[in-house]
Amino acid sequence: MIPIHISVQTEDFDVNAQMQQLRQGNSGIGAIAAFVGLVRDLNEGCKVSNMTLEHYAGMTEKSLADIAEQAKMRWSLQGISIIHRVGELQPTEQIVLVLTASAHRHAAFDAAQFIMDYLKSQAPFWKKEVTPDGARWVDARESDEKALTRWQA
Amino acid sequence: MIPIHISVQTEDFDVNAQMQQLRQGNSGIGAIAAFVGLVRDLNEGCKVSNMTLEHYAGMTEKSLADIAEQAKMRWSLQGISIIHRVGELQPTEQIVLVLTASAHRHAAFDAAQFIMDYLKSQAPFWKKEVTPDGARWVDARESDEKALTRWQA
Amino acid sequence: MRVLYFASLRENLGLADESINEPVLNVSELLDLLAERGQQWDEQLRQNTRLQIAVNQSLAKRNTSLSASDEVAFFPPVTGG
Amino acid sequence: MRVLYFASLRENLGLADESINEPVLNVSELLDLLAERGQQWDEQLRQNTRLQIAVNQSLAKRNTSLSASDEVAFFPPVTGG
Repeated sequence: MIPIHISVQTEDFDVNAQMQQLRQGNSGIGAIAAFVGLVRDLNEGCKVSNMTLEHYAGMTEKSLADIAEQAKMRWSLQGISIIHRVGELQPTEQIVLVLTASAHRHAAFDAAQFIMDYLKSQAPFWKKEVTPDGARWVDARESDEKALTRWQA
Repeated sequence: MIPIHISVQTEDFDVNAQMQQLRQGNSGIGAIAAFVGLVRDLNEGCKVSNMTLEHYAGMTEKSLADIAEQAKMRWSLQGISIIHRVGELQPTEQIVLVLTASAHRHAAFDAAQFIMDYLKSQAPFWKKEVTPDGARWVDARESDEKALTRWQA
Repeated sequence: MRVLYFASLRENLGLADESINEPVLNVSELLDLLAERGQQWDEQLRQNTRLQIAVNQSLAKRNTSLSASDEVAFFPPVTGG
Repeated sequence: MRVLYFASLRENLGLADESINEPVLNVSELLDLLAERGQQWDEQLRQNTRLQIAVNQSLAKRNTSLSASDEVAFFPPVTGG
């Protein structure tokens, strides 16, 4: 049993505090990989003034827990945290946090990347940006779909 | 010119503060990958009560700056931080921090992994562990040498 | 069964969720039924090659079978993270 | 030139740094010179297939040339991170 923490929330998160929680009482962790996704003020050539993140409540948590479970099966991990924010966000705000803890670095790095790749193409979140030309739904990137193939070989 | 921060120090580091410094005034960053290496209380089956990190002062900073420079050339990055501690460390203490900032996640992840792989096999640090059987120099892992091959293809 | 629409689909169809009582055997049949409502429904759902489907909050396909108590969701490709 | 020894080499040779004034053309010649000090020096340095070498704080090889003002370092494989 390793700690798996999943949260879909409107509030911001604190990377230090999350890392501390993941490590709590475990002195066998040698490596923590982290990923933080941020709102950029520019997307596909357009100034972005703010963004709204819609999600499918219930399925998002289930989907993230399922991705974490798959990562746990593939790598020798000692803890996983996934936090994803929803609601209205401004440029430079934090959107997503993934933390993976392991004895050695390769498992932690690979698992964090795996989780982000699956989150990007399977977890039901949708971004709507406000730009000078009005609001628009962000288009899914084909590269995100392709990113999965490296885990399916 | 992207911010590159290199430090070899005895003091601990604060991940939040380092991330904040890296992002400062740049709203084009969409992704930050982070790696934190920690002292484990067990290595190759032996209890570790503490560890001393020796380094080649001068060459360590040069070597880390050189690795950061190579990462900058290979990926489109918006900032790099590498902090490595030296001196005496206890289990669960932080040893190393790598942060890479980019517009998109793949560059950030790959660059962080590249930096760790090169740091592990080229930066002149040496660990000496204290175990119940006495002090011993940690053996270099062959897997760390092999990890470089993926970047040399 | 309960049917949910998200993001651009929710906006274009002007509907977030509804109950469907007609019996349908699978997602394909449900899409045929909804497409009868007019061109917008046909284009946004049945003819939409990028349509994403979830049944009981797990990703599903057009041939996934359905029963009366199921929760079906339609949405565009996801863009979180 | 200045010669430095680190980690297990420093401990096994009982020396952290020294000055060498004899002229040597490259790292190999320096290793030959040091190996003359006895078996421990020969084994730890010249015969050590895992020996790591830096010249002026950059990784180097046995055929790297040397001049009087160079800083040469010998050490075991690194284990930081």
